[in-house]
Amino acid sequence: MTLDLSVYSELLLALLPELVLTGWSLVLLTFVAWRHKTERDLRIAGWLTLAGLASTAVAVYWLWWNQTGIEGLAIMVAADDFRWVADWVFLGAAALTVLISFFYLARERLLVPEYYVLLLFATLGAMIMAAGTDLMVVFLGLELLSVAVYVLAGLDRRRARSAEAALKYFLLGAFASGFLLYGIALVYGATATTNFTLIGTQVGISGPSPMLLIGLALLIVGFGFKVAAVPFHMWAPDVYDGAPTPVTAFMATTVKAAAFAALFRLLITAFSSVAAWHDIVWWLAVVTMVGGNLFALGQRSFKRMLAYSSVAHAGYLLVAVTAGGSEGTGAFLVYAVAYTLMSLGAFAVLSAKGRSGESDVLIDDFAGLGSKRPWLAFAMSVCMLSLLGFPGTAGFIGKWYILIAATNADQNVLATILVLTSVVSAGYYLPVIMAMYMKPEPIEAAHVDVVFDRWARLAVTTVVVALLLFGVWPNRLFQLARTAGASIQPTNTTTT
Amino acid sequence: MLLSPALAISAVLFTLGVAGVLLRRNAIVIFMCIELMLNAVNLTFVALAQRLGMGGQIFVFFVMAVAAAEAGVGLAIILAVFRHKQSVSLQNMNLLRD
Amino acid sequence: MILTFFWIFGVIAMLGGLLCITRRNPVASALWLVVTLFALAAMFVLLDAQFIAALQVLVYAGAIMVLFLFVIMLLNLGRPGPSDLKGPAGLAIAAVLGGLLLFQLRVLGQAPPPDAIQLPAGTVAEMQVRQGMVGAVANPLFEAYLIPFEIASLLLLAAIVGAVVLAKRKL
Amino acid sequence: MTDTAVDLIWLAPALALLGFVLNGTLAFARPNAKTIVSGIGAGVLLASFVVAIVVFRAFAGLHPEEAIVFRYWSWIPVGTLQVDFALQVDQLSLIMLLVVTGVGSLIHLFSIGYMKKDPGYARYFAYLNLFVFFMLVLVLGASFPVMFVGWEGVGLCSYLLIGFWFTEKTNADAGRKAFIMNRIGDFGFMVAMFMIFRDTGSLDFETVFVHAPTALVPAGGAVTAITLFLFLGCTGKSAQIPLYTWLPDAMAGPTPVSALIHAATMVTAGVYLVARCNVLFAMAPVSSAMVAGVGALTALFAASIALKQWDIKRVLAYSTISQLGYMFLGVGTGAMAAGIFHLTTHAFFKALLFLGSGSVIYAMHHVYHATHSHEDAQDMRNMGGLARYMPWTTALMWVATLAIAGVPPLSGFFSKDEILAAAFARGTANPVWFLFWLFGLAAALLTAFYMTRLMLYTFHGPNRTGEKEREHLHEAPWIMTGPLVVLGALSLAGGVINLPELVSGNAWLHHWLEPVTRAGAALLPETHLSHTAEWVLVAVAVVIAALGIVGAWRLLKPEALATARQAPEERGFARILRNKWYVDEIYDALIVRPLVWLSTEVLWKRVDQRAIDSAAVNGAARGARALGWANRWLQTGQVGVYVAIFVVGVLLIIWRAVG
Amino acid sequence: MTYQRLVITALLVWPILASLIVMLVPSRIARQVALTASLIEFAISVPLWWAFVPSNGMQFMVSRNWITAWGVRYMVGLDGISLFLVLLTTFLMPLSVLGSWSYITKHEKAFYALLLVLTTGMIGVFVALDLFLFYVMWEVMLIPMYFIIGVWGGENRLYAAIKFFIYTFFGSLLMLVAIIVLYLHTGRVTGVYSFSYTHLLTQISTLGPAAWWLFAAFFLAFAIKVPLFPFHTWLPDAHVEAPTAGSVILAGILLKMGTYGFLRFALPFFPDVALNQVMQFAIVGLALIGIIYGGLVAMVQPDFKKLIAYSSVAHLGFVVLGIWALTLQSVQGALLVMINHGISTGALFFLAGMIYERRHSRLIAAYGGIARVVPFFAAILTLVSLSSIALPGTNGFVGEFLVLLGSFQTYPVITALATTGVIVAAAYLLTALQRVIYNPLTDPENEKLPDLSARELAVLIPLLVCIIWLGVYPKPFLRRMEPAARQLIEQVRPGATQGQPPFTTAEAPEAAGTRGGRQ
Repeated sequence: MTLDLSVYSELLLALLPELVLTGWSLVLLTFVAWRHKTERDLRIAGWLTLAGLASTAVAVYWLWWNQTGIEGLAIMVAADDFRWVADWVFLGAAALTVLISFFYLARERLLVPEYYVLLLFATLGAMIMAAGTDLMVVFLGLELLSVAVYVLAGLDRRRARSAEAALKYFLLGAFASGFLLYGIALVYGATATTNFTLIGTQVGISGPSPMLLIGLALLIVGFGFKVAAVPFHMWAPDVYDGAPTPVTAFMATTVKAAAFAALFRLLITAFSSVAAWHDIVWWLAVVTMVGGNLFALGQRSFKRMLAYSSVAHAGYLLVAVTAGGSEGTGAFLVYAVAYTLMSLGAFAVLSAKGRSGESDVLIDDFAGLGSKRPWLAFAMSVCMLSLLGFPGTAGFIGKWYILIAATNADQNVLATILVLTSVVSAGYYLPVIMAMYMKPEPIEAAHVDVVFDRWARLAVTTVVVALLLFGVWPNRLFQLARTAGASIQPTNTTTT
Repeated sequence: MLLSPALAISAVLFTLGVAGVLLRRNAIVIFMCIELMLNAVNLTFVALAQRLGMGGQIFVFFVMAVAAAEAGVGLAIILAVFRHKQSVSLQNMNLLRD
Repeated sequence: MILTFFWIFGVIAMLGGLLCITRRNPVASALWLVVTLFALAAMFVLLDAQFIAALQVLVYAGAIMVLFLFVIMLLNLGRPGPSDLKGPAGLAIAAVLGGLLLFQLRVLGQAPPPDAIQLPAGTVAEMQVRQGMVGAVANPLFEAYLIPFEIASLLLLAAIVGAVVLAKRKL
Repeated sequence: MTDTAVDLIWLAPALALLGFVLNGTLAFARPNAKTIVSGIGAGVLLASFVVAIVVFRAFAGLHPEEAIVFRYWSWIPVGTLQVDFALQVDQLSLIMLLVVTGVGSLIHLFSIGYMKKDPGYARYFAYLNLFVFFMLVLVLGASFPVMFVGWEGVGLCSYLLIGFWFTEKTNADAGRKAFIMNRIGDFGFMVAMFMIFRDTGSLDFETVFVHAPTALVPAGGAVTAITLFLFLGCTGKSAQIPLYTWLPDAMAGPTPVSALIHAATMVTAGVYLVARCNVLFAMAPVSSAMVAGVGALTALFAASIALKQWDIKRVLAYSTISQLGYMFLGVGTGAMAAGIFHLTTHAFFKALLFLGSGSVIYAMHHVYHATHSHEDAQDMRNMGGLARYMPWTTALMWVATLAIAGVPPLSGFFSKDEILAAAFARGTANPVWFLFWLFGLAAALLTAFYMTRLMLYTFHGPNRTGEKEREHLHEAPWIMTGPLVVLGALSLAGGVINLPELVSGNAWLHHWLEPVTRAGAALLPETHLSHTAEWVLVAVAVVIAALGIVGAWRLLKPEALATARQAPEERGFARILRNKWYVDEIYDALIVRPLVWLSTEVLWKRVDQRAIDSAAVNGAARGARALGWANRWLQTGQVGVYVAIFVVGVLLIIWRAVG
Repeated sequence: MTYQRLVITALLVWPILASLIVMLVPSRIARQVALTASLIEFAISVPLWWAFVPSNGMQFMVSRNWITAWGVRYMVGLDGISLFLVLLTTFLMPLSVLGSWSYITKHEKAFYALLLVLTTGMIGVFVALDLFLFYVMWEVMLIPMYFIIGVWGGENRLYAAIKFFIYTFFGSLLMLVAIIVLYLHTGRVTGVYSFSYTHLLTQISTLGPAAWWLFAAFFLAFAIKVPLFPFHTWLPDAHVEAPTAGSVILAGILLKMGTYGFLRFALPFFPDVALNQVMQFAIVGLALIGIIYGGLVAMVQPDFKKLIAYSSVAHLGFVVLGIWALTLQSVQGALLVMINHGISTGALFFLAGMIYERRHSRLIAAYGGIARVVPFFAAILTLVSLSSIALPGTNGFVGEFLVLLGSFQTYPVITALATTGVIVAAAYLLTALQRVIYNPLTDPENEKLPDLSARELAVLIPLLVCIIWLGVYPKPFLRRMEPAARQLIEQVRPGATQGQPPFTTAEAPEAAGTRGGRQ
């Protein structure tokens, strides 16, 4: 199915998933305005959210199934496999977040059904970012996502930490938006357009000017902030720490993946002929991997450790960005799937363990979990090993793919740094396993309050099964990633 | 004709915004400095729009929308923080740290 | 002539910005920012963006800054805080980093966009004459930029919901 | 297959192995079944001896000019390296076979009495049988590796038997020392094997010796290196300078063990090896001179130490070292037959001396046991005048003493004389041998002296055991004295096997060994001594021996001797001799301590723990963690810091972008 | 033929299945089930001994698509090199289970299940013919071992476990990059992207200078595993802290994965680098240092298990020396030393564990004079020690002799120096032996030590049988490994085995005493 975006009906079709999700969020908003008192309301809102996510996924799948493409220039939005796969990642992450939110909101007495509305808006923003082929769309998608997540981070405003997290995230986020925006302005100034393809064409013709390069640099800064790349990462540990754990999980996965998705599309379609960004991203990747891993090593708080670990993983993904091309994009998608799963799994288990924001859960607090809650400990172990990139888990496959992409792009040094920093990461992932299995619980009742409802259990089970399944049998995932990766192409500058 | 001065002024304003963020501790004032940065960008857009077409002006329109949205959310957050700390000074935002 | 005016407003804007970031009193800062915004609005007019200039005055200076001032007053911050400004070290850092940034951005003033993509001078002004001041902005907004426009609406909705969530009395 | 009794050769080691297995089992199952154990232990040896005689007769009947090799199974077959588990019967190995099984049988019998009361009786016989097995493998092995099996195996048994009474630390130490020093020698043996294989492509004796003259350059570096490394092996096993220090300590083992392993058989393996490789040594004159020189020096050096030892067994131990030196002088000179001859006669009289001293020690132990005294049962200063109580032992010991001192016509006279004559003769071709000969002569003087000293202090003069103890002194039982008598007879008449032509003998051993030594001898320079010269040499030797005996008799005063407890410290040179030239101390200070210090302080604590582990490995981990912790200085929660770093990042990125 | 087709897969799958079974049965019968399972595993592997045809090269091959996008295949097979390592693994596993019988007192199910998973990992490493599969297996075995050390280990177990893990992980990840580079290089040249061992071998000559880096990465991974000085410091800690079965497997099999890697990958992939003069001497020099250094440091260890650990460094030094010497004798010797070390050091660790169970001390100084109290223990310890110091007649000798003899042809001086290792070996092991079982019995606690039980004897006797068997009649082993060793050497240094007659034509009389030599 090929769509002509200048025709309204076909434009609507191209935006079907976003429209479905918008519709659902409005329905949900209406419901919330009407019923927002009890836990039951909250649960219903959650189910509505899940339904919304599911129907959106169906819409995505429908477009995908019909091999939707765009005729001519992709104005504002694209319709390609990359978008569909990315959408699924966001939707899946959001759905898993919802599953672990049920018991969490109830336990923390966060009877705010608007939470789900904001979650849907954030997901919508992420989808818009992945779809956007115009800096304007991407910017607005980013802001939609950000505004929703600012609020989500500060949702538990009874806790000072949550509010503080929201403030830090907001201030720094807005600050970074300023840079992103300036970058957009400069790119616009250098190319007279904000459309990716047209930028690519224009850059191909006129070559890089200082204005364009500064604009590009500032764009990378803006995205670097969102993905928490060093040195723009410093908000991440604090904000992850302070935000409610399911929100943290969402931030670490969807927000990051969305920013990466947009970055990929932008760099490949618009800036493939500009060599400068390779160098920038190369350094960014190195610093992020090294920094994230080293900083995580110094952590005793589990949640902060995961925060730094997510910084490190952003570094790995930046390697995929550096590698570029369809291999890099494919690697990104596979890794994004794996990372989303394992990161969500880890945060989910943490949310079961913790109380009031889980900021006080130290790695050693998991001591003895292995004998008291073997399945939970097992799930956590699988997540940790996957984060470590251990064979048999999806994390390994993802890392392998990134390495292949990097090596294929002759980035052997980068690949080597990646694996060396992975070794460092063993220094903080393993202690978690060590604590769970090799240390006795400090007191008999150390783990009695670890609660999990069946939906969270379902989420974690899904995560674990998927991690192991993709770890052993990744063929299907690869197919998706490869076709999706091939679907964004550098702009052909010779024809125009 | 006006483009170069506009870009220069906008760069100065942007830098002033950044410097303000670096210089201040009051969350609200920092937010205002960020608004200053956005306005500097707006100036760039408008100046460019004069030469490159309406796209720049449209963008300024959206920037204003974004600024409004951020202002709403941001000030709400600042209020929420103030409730806890009776202060909006970032110096006191030290619960979350390594 | 235009250029002179432009520079006058530019200097005002820059001075306003400088004072905004250096005044101890938040209210003073806010008011200096308003000065800058007005100066910018004036520059927008000079840059053939009268509609945007109007919006600037209405939305920015009018609505957003009032909101700021409102919050400052609400929180009773209308006098210089003891620690609003950082000490000499902070000033030095800000000056150095700002200076460096400006130094790096200096090329922007010297390197205009390539001529190939520039419209002939006066095209925008002429279009505004043809379509009307509002129409020149509104037409593309509802055609080419429809999607961003709708997204902006969602953004505002999300912001409203968020502000409500954060501000409502009880959770 | 020869279809004669020679084919039974495998029985000899197999019987000994069987004895080991049975006694080993009994040691665990029935440690107190002493009758069965002694029956098996001595029985298998006697049976082996019978086999040896049968094989010897059958072999002699065949008059073969070459060795008969029995290949049993392919042991290490890799490419060109084809090591079969094969035994080789030839003139040389048969002589060794007879000596080992013959003397071995006697010592086994002696042990039945000597070890009667020991709780480790079965274990003792198991070890002894195992020793004989390995010794037979050593002498019968048809290739270097098979010989090496025996070579190390006897070292193992020596280790086990020296440390037999392992609850005494000194005994266990002595065993370990013996093994490690032997290993140093084995290192030489192994390197020699590698070189032999490299140069000749084989390790079978036959092939090597046939190929050696063509594959190796005579007097070349390769053959010299090979033989020197082989000789290093010999110095370990046969206790020559510089690796001799283990042997005196080895006296910590039961005395029959000293007799069998550390006098009669194992320590002569080195001599056997040189004789076996006579072709190689003949091709390497430098090595031969080295062998002879080290032998001569050792003979003199060890004899000098023996002069001032008080422990009866230690005197004998140094005597053994000294006599082994003679043997090496012989084989180094190229007089293979003379060396083997001395090996044989030495086996007789030294076994006799050890067993005799064993009788004495047995008696002394008995005495001290009866009176609950804690005196040293082996110190000669505690003995004296034992002739009255132990007439048989005394008489037989005198026979052995005269034999070792080289008094004609006892066995030792002929063998020693032959070696010295050969050295002198070689001296006519190469004057350095005159020096060796002089050394040998001096050693002979000292030998006569210290042996007479031993006899004098032990058996003559006043008795110093003490009043109470004296009444318990008596002769050992017959099972112990019996073997002494047989050995006495052999010491007395052992010379007949190789009576020189000078005294109209037929030099039987010399001719018998000819098929083995011929190849080597052909490569040596022709030397000849006139009859007159030979007679003069004989006369010199006799005079020297007489001088030593008489000198000792006249100079030493057993009457003036104080018991071990009261004896004053020696002074001056005597003290140096008493302390064995301080060689142990020197080794300890120069090698052992530095090595242990190096290992502990440098390698382990500094290199391993500090440099590699602490600094590099943990240092890297700690460094990484420290960097992580250092992040705390930035991650202060202060947004201002974050923004500043953010802006720095922006600056850097713009800088990289614009260039 | 069914056996040929299924055996390796069965060997890989059965332990996993069995570990699930172990997890499901009640705790008290876990060890019985595990023993049965490991015996079944052994039974599956035993017919390999006969089914293996030495001259057929790689056999029992299975090849199935796995990850099609990258051309990853499930490709496994055995040749004369891996055969014995697989058999050693399956042979040691039941013994390890039996040896852990009373040592492991908590979480038995998990322990035995992990042991079984470990089996799969180890066998997988030895049979993998696809580098992806190899890498996966190489890593997979880390986790069970990590748990075995970390959960059931001694006092300092956490440190040891994480050190073991990170050390190995460090090396293997660099290898991972090298594997990928090799894969892409081969793919670019041939157009066929595959991780297949044989496929990757085809383009090694076109690697150019990159070969150096790739070799370095492979080398590091394997050198850490071996462990070669100076990458060895994880070993003493891991060995000392691991429970008996852990130490046994660690020493017996895991270390062999490193030397196996050298043989299978590092050398054939990068012959030019490996045989570069400087590189060659650097590596052989490290092996030499390992031999001497390991021995000397072992000599002064107060802890018995640490002593054995350092002795492993020395032994594996011989293996590396033998491998790099690349003569038929030395390579076969190295293979034998690998087997021997598994048996002897395995037995030593079993013995150390048994005495530890009685007395709860690993310090040599805690013992002394116990030969009289525990004669069986003393006798077996003596025999095993002798095997470890390569006394002729035991397995240790044949291997070391071949290594040294063969290496001498290539590196005379270094080999001669390495031969001094036999002296050092005697020094450290006999000293320890003396201080444990000889000397005066001073500590009254040692007076009542019970001697070895029937179960413990059942663990040790199979090992003793192997010690003697391999020492006296190693031919069946040599015969089976010869063609593979020859092929490997030819691959790395063509023509190196010329003049070495192949096994089948070698004059090798079989039956004892039936054939004499010429007269």
